[in-house]
Parts: sequence; C-alpha cells; structure tokens
Amino acid sequence: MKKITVLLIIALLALPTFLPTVGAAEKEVKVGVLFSITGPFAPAGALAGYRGSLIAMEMINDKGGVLGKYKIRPITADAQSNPDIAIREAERLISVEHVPIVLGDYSSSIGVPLAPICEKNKTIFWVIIAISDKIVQDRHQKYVFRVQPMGSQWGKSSVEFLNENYEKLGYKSPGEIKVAVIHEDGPYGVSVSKGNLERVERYGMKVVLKEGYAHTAKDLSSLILKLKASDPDVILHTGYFPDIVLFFRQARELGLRTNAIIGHGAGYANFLLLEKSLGRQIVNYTYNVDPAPAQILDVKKLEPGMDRLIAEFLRRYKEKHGEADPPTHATQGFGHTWILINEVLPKAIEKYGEVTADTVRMTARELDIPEGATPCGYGVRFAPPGHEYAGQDLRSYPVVMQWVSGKVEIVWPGSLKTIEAKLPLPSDSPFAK
Amino acid sequence: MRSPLNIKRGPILLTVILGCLILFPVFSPSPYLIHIITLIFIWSYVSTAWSYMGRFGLVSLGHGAFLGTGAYITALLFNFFNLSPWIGMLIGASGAVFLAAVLGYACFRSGIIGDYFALVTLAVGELVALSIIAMREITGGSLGFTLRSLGNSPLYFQFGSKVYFYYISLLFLLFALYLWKRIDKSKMQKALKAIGEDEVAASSVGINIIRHKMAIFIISAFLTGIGGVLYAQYITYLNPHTLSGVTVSLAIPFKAILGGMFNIWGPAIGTAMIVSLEEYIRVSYGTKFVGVSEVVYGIALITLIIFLPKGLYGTVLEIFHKRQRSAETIT
Amino acid sequence: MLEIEGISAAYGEFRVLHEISLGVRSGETAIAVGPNGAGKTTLLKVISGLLRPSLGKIYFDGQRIDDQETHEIVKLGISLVPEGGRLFPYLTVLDNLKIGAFSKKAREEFRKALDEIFGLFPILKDRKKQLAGSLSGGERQMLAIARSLMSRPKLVMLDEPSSGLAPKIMARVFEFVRRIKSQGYSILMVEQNARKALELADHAYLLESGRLQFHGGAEDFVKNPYIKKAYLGI
Amino acid sequence: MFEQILNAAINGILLGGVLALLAFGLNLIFGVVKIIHMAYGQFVMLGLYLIYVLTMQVHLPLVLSALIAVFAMAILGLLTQLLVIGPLLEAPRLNQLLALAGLIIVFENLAMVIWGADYRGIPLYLPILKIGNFFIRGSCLFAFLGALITLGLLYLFLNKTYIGLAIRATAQDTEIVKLMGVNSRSVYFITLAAGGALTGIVAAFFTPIYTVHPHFGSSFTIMAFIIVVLGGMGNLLGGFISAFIIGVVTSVSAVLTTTEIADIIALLIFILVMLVRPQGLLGTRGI
Amino acid sequence: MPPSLIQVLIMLSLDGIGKFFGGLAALSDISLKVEEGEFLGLIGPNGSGKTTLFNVISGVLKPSSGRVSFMGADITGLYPDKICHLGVARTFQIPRPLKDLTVVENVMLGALFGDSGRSTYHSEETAKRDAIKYIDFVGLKVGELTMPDELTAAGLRKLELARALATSPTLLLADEVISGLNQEEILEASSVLNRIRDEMGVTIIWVEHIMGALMSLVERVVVLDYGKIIAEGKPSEVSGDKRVVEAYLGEEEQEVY
Repeated sequence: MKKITVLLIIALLALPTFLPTVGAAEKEVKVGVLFSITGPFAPAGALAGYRGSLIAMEMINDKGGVLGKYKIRPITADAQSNPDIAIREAERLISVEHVPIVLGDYSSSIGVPLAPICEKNKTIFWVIIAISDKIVQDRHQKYVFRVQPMGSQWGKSSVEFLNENYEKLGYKSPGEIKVAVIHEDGPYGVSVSKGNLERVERYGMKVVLKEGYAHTAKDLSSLILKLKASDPDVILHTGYFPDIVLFFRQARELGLRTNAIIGHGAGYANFLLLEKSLGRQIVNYTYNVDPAPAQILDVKKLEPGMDRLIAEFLRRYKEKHGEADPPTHATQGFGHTWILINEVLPKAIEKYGEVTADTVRMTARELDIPEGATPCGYGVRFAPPGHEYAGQDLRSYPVVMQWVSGKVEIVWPGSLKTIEAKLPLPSDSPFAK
Repeated sequence: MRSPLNIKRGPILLTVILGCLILFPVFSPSPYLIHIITLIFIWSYVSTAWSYMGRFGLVSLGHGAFLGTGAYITALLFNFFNLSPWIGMLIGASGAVFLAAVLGYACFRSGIIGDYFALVTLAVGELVALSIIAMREITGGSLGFTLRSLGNSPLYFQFGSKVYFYYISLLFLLFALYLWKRIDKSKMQKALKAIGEDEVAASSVGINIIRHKMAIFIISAFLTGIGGVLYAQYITYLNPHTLSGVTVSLAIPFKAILGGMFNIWGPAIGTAMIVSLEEYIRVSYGTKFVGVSEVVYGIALITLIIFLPKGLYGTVLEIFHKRQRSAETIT
Repeated sequence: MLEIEGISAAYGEFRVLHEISLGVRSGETAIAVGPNGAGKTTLLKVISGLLRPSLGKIYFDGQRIDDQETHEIVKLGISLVPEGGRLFPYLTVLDNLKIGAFSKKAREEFRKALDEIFGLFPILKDRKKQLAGSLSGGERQMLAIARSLMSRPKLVMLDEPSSGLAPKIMARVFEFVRRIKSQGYSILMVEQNARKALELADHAYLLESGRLQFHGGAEDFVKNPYIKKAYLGI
Repeated sequence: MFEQILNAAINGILLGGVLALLAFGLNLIFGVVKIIHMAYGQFVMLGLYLIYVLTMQVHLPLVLSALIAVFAMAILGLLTQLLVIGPLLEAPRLNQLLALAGLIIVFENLAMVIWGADYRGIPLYLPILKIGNFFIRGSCLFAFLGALITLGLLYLFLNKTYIGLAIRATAQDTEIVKLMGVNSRSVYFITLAAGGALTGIVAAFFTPIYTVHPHFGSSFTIMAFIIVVLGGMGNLLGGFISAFIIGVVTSVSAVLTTTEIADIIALLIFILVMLVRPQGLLGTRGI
Repeated sequence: MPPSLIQVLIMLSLDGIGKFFGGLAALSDISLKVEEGEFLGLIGPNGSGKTTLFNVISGVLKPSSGRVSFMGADITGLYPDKICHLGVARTFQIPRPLKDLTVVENVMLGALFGDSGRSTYHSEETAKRDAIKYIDFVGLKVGELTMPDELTAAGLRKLELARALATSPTLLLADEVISGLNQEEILEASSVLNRIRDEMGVTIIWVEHIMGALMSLVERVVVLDYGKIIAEGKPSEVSGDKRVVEAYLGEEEQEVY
C-alpha cells in the first residue's frame, strides 16, 4: 500500500510540470532572467549578479515601469551552474514563456552554448558578467549583446599597466620584466591568461612560468615551489575564491617572494572577503583587474544622476541582502541590466511602439552612450554584425585597482588613476622581496 | 519477470503508446515540450545502454567516459576535418569501444568486480573528463566548444527543426530496446545471467566469462558513445562536465535504478520520471526557494530509492504480479 | 524452559518450517535430527531471533521471545553455536572469547568465565594470542563452543557441530558437548549424525521437510524402525 | 631541481597526512557497514561551516568550536544511519551508493540555504617553519600530526574497548556478531557516529588550510576514494599508507609536469595499481 | 589379459602438482594418472586438499607448480571454460545452482556452452531436449518452472550432476555428491554415478570424505592427507593400510558408515 501511495504522489507531482506561467497583462515586458543561482557558480558571483539584475528591474517598476507604463516582468530561471540545464531553461523561456530577451549568466561555459541558441531562435541574449571572448568572437551574431569587457581585455590591462610602470621595478625597458602567468583552468582563467600572454609577448617580457590548475585543487604547493624557482617579478593570477585563498596561504607558508601579485576579477573581486579570510597583512597591496565596482568609482567623474542611482542601488542591496559592500558582480548585474531597461527599451518603444527581439536589436545597435553615463563608468557602443566581436561593447574596459590598507585605489588607466601604484611590494607585505 | 506489456494486451498498448509518441510533434504546439521529450529519449537510450551491463551485475560508474569519447571524437572530426557526424559517430563510438575493450580486458582478466569495478570505472570517467580539459587546445577545455553551424544540413546531422531530432532519438531508443530484446533471446543473455550470479559455476559449465563480459561491455560502450554523439549534435555544444565526469556518470545509473534496470522498459521510464521531476521542481520552485527546491529534489531521489528499491516500473510490475497471483489463488 | 508453539517460518516465499512445536526442559539435552534441508538450522535461527517466525510463539523461562531481537535473546540466556563455528578469523582467540562475553552481565563475570573455559579447554589458553583463523578444525569448533559459553547462557544451542569434520575430530567434538552437558547446561543440538547425537540425548525430535515427524526419548528413537533404517543405518 | 623535488616530496608527505585523515572514516564505514559513503566530503564541508559559524559568529574559542563540531558531526552520522543507510541495509549495493550520492545534492544545497553561497574562511596562521632551504607548512604539519594522533586513538578505541571489539567483529561477520549479544544496529550507529566525528576532526585540521563553500566537499571525494581503494577497502593502515603515496606522487609530479597533469597521473596510477593488485596495496581484510 | 597387450589410454595425468595459499601448502607434489573409463575414488579427511585438487584440474585455481595434462595435452592454467570444452566437467561440493534460472535452464547452460564444437550449432530447443534428457537420467523430478531453491539437498546434488553431464564430458569430477544425504538418497546417487560410468562411458573421479558408499563402487582409491597422497590402491587394500587408518580414520574406525 505504501508503495502505491508513493507511486500516486509521483504521478501527481509530474502532472503540472510543463505548463507556462499564465496571465500576461497588457503593457508588460517579459524578460527572461537566467542565472546560476545554485551550484558552484552561485557563490562565485552568479547569485550576486542575479540580485543586482533584479534590483534594477525593481527600481524601474517602482517608477511605473519603462517610460512610466511598461512594467518589466522578470521570468526567473535557475541554470544550476550546468550548461545542460541552462540550455533547457533557455528553451523554456523562449518557447513557453515567449520572452524577447534573455539576461544571463555569470559563467562563460553557459554563455558559450546559449549565444547560438538565442541567435537561432531570434531572441536577444543580453550577456551579463560572462567574459569569454568566444561568446561573441567570430560568430557575427545579431541578437547577442554584451556591455562589458572581454576576458582578454582583463589579461591585457594588467600587462599594459606593467608596461607603463617598468621603471618602478628598476628596469630600463619593459622587456626585462619577468612574468609568471598562473590561472585556474576553466574558461575564465584560460581566456584571461591568453590576454596576458598576448600582451606579454607584444612587449617582449619574459614568461618564466605559465601554468593552469583546477579551481578545485587541494594543493598548490608544487606550483608555488616552481614559482619560487622561477623568481618572477610579477605574478599574474586568475582564479576563483577558494583557490586564491589556498594560494596565498601556501605561498606564505612556503616563503614565496615577488614584487607584485596581480589578480584578475572573479575571486579577487571579492576583496573584503579575501581580507576577512586571510587577514589584511597577507593581501595588502594586491592588485585586481576588473570594471570598477560602483562604490569606488569617483562619482564626480560620472554624468550627473549616476551618483544617486548608485546610492539607491547600494541602499536596496543592503536592505534586501544585508551587504553594504556588494561584490563587483552585483554592480555588473545591476549596471548591465540598467543599460538595457533604461537606455534600450524606452528608445525601442518610442521608435517602434513595442518591445520585440528585433526592435531591441535595432535600437541597441544604434546605442551611443558616452563614457561616464552608465553605472559601470564606461560608455556603450556595440560592434556591428560584420565586426570580429559583433555585439561586444567596444567602449567597455576594466581598470587595474590596488588595495592599500583596506582601501581600493585605481592605478590604471591614467585617466581614472586615484593613486600611484605601490610597486614593488612594500616591505610590510610577507611576500616582499 | 514478465511485463504486463507482454501479455495479450501488450502489443495493442505498445502500438498506442508508440503511435502517440510519433504523432505528438504534429499536435504539440510547444517546442519546449518537444525539447524535453527529445532529451528524455536520448537519456533513456543512454541509460538503457547502461542497463545492458548493469542488470548483469556489471555496475559501471564511468559511462561518462564513453559518452565523452564518442561525442568529442565525432565533433572534433567534424569541426577540423569536416567529416559528417553520421560517419564520425561510428569512429567516435569505436573510440568508446576501444576504451571499453582495454579497460574491460584489464579488469576482467584480474577479476575486478563489484565495488571495485564501480570505483575503477568512476575513476576512468573522471580521467576522461580531466583529459578533455587538459587538451584544451583542441577541445576547448572546460569552456566546452560549439559545433560549426551549417543550418539545415541533414547530411551533416544538423537540422532546421527539433522535430527531426525528436524522431531520430526515438528511433535510436527503439533500436536500443530492440537490441535488448534480441539479447534476451540469445544465448549470451543466459551466459551473462549465469556469470552475474556465480562466475565459478558459470565458467565450469563452459561459459567464457571474459568474452561474454567484454561483449556486453563493448556493446554498451558503443551505444553509449553514439548516445554522446546524439546529445552533442542535438544541443550543438560539448562540455566535459556535462558529457564526462562524476555527475553524469552517476546520473545515468540513477535513471536506470529508479526506473528498474532489470526490465526493458525500466531505464526509459526512470529517465522520464527523473527528467520530469527535475524540470518540475526547478521550474516551479527553483527561483522561488533558492536551494530549498534542490534539497527537496535530493530528498525525493533518496526517498524513491528507499521506498521503490526495484525502481518505479519494477515496483509497478511487482504490485501487478501480486494482484494477479492473489486473483489466481481466489479463483 | 524453552517452549515452542506452532512455529512456521519462511525465506521470502519459500516456506521452510511448518507449525513446529517442541520444548527443552532445564538441564536436559534435546536433539533434533533430520536430513539436510529439513529445516533444522532454520529452527535454531528462529529461536535465536536471526529469523522472524511467520506464525507461532516461543517462550523462554516463561517469557515470550519470538518478537525479541537476537542480542536481547542472548542476554536472556540462549546462545547459539553456528554451523561451522563461524569464528571471527581475524580476531585472536582471546578476543573471540571476549566478544562472546559482550553483554553487560557477562562482562562482569568475564574473568571467572575465562578461568572456567580454560579449565574446560586448556588448549585454548595456550593459543589465546593466536588468530582464530589459524586454528585447526577441531580447535575452531572448541573455540566456538567456548565462545558461546562466555555469555553465561542457560541454554546452549549447537548447529551441526560435527559437520564438515573428519571422523576422529567429530568424536572429539561430541566429547566437548558431553563435557558441557556435565557442567549442567541445557542443550538443544541439531545434528545430522543421528547415531552419535542420540548417545547424548535425553529427548529427541525428528524433522523432515520442515515438519516434526516424531519425538520421544532417546531409546524410543533407537527402537523406531523407520528411524533405524533411514538415519541410523542399522 | 633536485632540491625542488625533495621539497615537493616533503610537501607531499604533509599533504598525505591531510588526505589520510580524510580516508580514515570512509574506511571505517566501509569496513563495518560495507557501504561506500559517497557524501563523505560533504560531511567535512558541513563540519567546516560549523567551525566557522561557531568561531566567527558565536565567537567561541576555536578549540571549543572544533569539539562541538566533532560532536555535531557524530550526530549527523547517526541521523544518516537512521534515515538513509538503515532503511537500505538489505537493498542492492548500487541503491545504497546512489542514495548516499543523493545526499550530496541535499547537503550542498542545504549549506547553500543556511549559509548562503559565500566563501568562508577563518584567518588563522600557524608559524612558518624553515629548515635550511626547506619550508615546512605549519598547517599541514599540524594536520599530519593530527592524522598520526587520530590513527593512534582510533587504534586504541578499536583494540582496547568492548565497543571497538564489537566493531571489529562486525566487520568480519555481521550475522554472528548478533549471537554474541551485540546489537549490530547499535554498532552501525556507533560506526557512523565515529565516521561523522572523524569528519569533524578532519574539518578542524582543515580550518587553517581551506576556505569552505557549499561545493567544497566534492573536490575531495574522488581523491578519498582513490586512497581508500588503493590501500585495500576497509583497511585503515592501508589507507594511511596510500594517502602518503598519493600525496607524494601528486606533489612531485606536479613539480615535474603541471598541477593539472598531476591529477591525471594520480588517477592513472590508481587504475594501473587496481589492475595489477585488485585487492589494493594491503589487501587483506580486517581492521 | 596382460596389460601390456592393450594400449591403455591415460586420460588425465597430474605431474608434481603443488599449490600454496600464502605460505601454506594445500597440495604438494601430487602425481597421479587416470585411465580412460576408470572409476577412481579420492578420499581424505576435511582439509586434506581434495577440493583444491579438483579446482586445479578444472582450472579454477592455477597450480603453483606441476603440470596437468588431459588426453595428452597440457591444460595447466587454462581457464575453466576451456577445460570444460575439452571434456572435463565437475560438480561442486557445495551445490552452486544459478538461483535466478529454473532447474531446466541451469542444465541447459551446460548443453549450450559446455561443448565448443557442438554449441555453435546448438539451438535452444535441442539444448532444452538434452537438458530434460539429463535431468531424467539423474532421476530428478521437476517441472519446467521449478526453481533450484525448491529442491532438496539430494535434488541439488542431482542438478549438479545433470548440469555437468550436459556439457558432454569424457571426464567427470564429482565432488562429494552424497554428503548430507540420507541412506536412501546415498544409494540412489551412487547408482546414478555408476550408470554415468557404465552407460555413458564417462571416466569419473569421485571425491568424498566419508568412505562407505564410495568404497563399494570405485575400482581404485587414492587417499590424500595434508595435501599429499598417502596411499593408493584397490579399496580393500587401502582400507587395510595402516597409515590410512591412522591418519584418516583415527582410533574410531568402526564409527564410519
């Protein structure tokens, strides 16, 4: 009897699986919001991005919607950090929910398969956070847009920074700098390290070590031994959070010495947590390459109004999730979504009278936002379909930041610089040579 | 165990179900439903292939290795050498067979069975996943890679509409079921059953243990390799984590067990149940109760395993037989 | 002391015991004989709680035990020497004896029991540091019996103590049984070797195909023509 | 180069200590209950979280938090036995294995619901040890010594107590042990509790080394299995030794090749050893 | 007729067989020849190595030293199925029926796989016919759907015999086919063995640790003790041998039935 009951329950549960959400009211814009809110990518930043994205929509809706009348209805979906599930959810959003736009996801391994699916189904894929070049490179997609820098730009920025500061290391030319490139071997680390290497090669710097490792690695001591043996001036590191912590701890225990440790987003973005987990002394003077998080941008350099917008976002984020200092990914989620719903959608409605994938596409293509007019700091201008990086925001760039005694400062590019980089590592760092 | 489908009503019922499945895309408006059912077909096919050996006590926890080998070889041949996946899949599946043959021969020669076989295969699945990641220059590493799109090109296993994949994967599933029937009627099935129960007794009546185990392992690996190709061609994207590695390798036996791996319909029914349950819980509650819905899903799986140890279909059969038996004793 | 009323038992669908009733009086040695597959071992399993009966009741010292767990039954004073001894081969002789005295009461009397056992089976004392798996066949059976006595039982049940042993060792095992009988233990022994077993018995039962066919004193058994022919080879 | 390899070998031995700790409980549970505990790594993850919460949020001293965690993990072990393993004792092996694999999903997401998706680490530094040109990692040395002490305590527990005796006996013959008056169900409970407590101990020694997040456990699972099988399943000493072998092999080969390839090499060695010596390195039974 | 005038065919020949488990010798230096058509008894107390010897001959175990030849060919270390195909069949001391298969199917296995030459064209129907033939021959009374767990001890022994016979052997290794049976059943089983030899012309090696029934049937007895052959000869000679009485029967010779 027990078994029959179990069977009946299963049958009941299985029934309503495939029904779409009902009741699409007039004057509504459906937006598919597809993030990995569970699984390994969630803590790495996907969840923060998702929250940021929803806050942007909420803020618009509180003002009555786009143009004051078109409410945004987010149709949320969980990609579970799994490309297979992400594809299923994208199919559902497109064919059951009929959303014209899919927003998403943190991970490039999800962005890469989703782009062609959305393209094929003539649905806008508004890429948030996922940075791999491959999402747009050589694909000539019409429906895929990304308002943030690409992975290789991360890698290039740090080397550009070095190239301008070789004198601080006591060298006469950039070519003398000894660089070690280490990275987690996922899509993120690989695409950033490619950018590193490309620029390192261009400037003729010496690569003394290049190595990848799984971000789930249990032990990095051998890598550190090799780093010690190769004696680099600069360690260019790309990793997620746990492996960065492991790296710093083991590097300290094994007595690693160098002149600079430059991180590239992801785990390095969450500086406060790094400091909490490792202690200030260990992580002091570490660099991070990333789009600047809203709270550290010098709002005076931005367009008017942006300061209030950012303050409002930070207030809501704290209210909802209890964090006063949200990670960069939250800002990215918020900022990228904001550009879509505050810049693109109103224009599409004004010009074409409705929001469809095609009206959004045509509007977005004409978008021309100058630097400083977005919550992210940089401007927006998408590469046209014929371009190698069609759909990529060509005005976006990451900055190089340095943590100095708990404060984040921008050290590159020169135009945004808040301090001169502390290079080489000051002697109060345990890693200083 | 006799299946209710085999008794007089069987063929009629079977025809009706098959008819419904064939006509479904004609009437269904939702590409999403077609998509989900296609996935159910593909994974049913794979878990059926897994059960080919699982039901004889050869429990592999590394079928992701074959899935990945088949899919990657085929896709790389297509992307780099423009070889049609229709031909490539035979080469890819041969790769899976090669892997199975080496692994099987080594294992069966040294008498690795039971838990040890399960763990060795688990390690092999992981090994394949790590190797794919390490060879990122050609495989794209853990970023995965996308198949070159040719639009509608049946000769290259690419179609403009999902419906084609729906029918193709249905055909493959039917083939796997047919082959299962054929094996059941063959001497091989008896030999494997004997081996599964008692290897010493089996070999003492002249059954060549290694040869039979190798045979079923190779068949299973071949079909699984093709399954990998089918899946990769369908979603046009390959990723080591969704094709090889522990998660997939465990998901396959999960489906077979929860359906009932000893019966021909079990793995397919199990797959349908798991995929539906997964979809249902995630779609309905996934973003409302973040994490909680997954906890519920996990608990549901454990509960099912505890209360339906013979799988869903196995338990239905059991109840059916009990009813039948008690009916017989009354009359 | 032990009373069994109408016990039936089954493995899955397959019924092995059909409404068996028998009893063992205090201080008495009862034996159950019968061919292989008659359900003798099953009977002992049911009494010791390793198998739940599907029907019937079992009383021990007036207390109902058929719904008790095995370890509870052991505590009440019934111990079983399984067929083939079933020692823990990777434990030493001493550890085997120690685990035999696992229950709280037995633990308290462990020293005393050990001295008694070493008195009864001196060879075990010499071997106490050896692994049980390295003992010879007869020594193993000896240890198995000794181990069961460590729990200070009132009733000792032996399952085919002579099975698988060479004749001369077999004879020694029966000698052990005689020794513990003389110590005043009640015994219920199941045995295929009817003739040897009957020499020890006060009371005997014949089981065939899970049914109780005949019971009576040892003399009645020896006189019964059917038993004489089928089991005693006379 | 030689010095580097030697240093890597030292690191490997220390890493071996960490891995050995991990393998103990898994081995114990396999030896007695004959179950492959798929969700073992997730236990360690929960233990780490608990220590984090107690130290950083409740502000208890670290040692006390660790003790509480050990106790709490023992209780979680009991619950696992009660709710999952117990009902499946008679079920086919594969069902047991998959049910425990189902626990992975439950535990990971439960951690996610309770503690959110963030990474948590306790800033805890042990002094740096430098001998000549060699650096000894204090945290791993600590774990290494912890592994030795734990093994010693475990040995005493198994060999000097009645319960330990019952556990060893149960590992050899599950049925007969009942006839000795041992409640075999209690033995299972005790084993699972001991296994759980061991994960608490592992978590305590991991605290200075790793940061925890909901998916922390899975990265250890395969490595732990490899060690256990390599040493001979159920053989505590074998597991201990093979942990060091794996530690040194991965560490040294990571210096010679890359960290990534070292993992592949470890897997390959495992598979090859299995094919040559299926029973594992110390492949006899018994604890 | 003097033996020298007839070409006696040596069917099985063991040459210095030794088998060690760990450091323990289960068999040491066993040499033995079995002629075609012979009915040989192999006795010895428990643990004397009889079953180990069978395992070595049938290929379940590889000998540590020595050579096994069958019909003049070296079969040392071949897999059991190969040896079975050559014509050596065995039964097991503890019956090992395949519990999920019916009794008839169990025997069919022997017919289907036991003879490599025949099995290539052997259909299921003929295999089934053969199986029923052998089941009848050993005197087992079962229906088509009888499962092995419904059989008595005697029934299981017969099933073992029928399954072995279905492989159409020329040499049968019968391992304790009467142990655990009652007197009546012993007589029946012994007569089946006798008929296998006489009617089917199968050479038999019969292992038993109790001697009674065996001594009255076999032509020659080999006695094993602690892995060594301690006596060999006609039953009447062997049972009088002092070493045998001492090692095997001990002081209680008359108790053995």
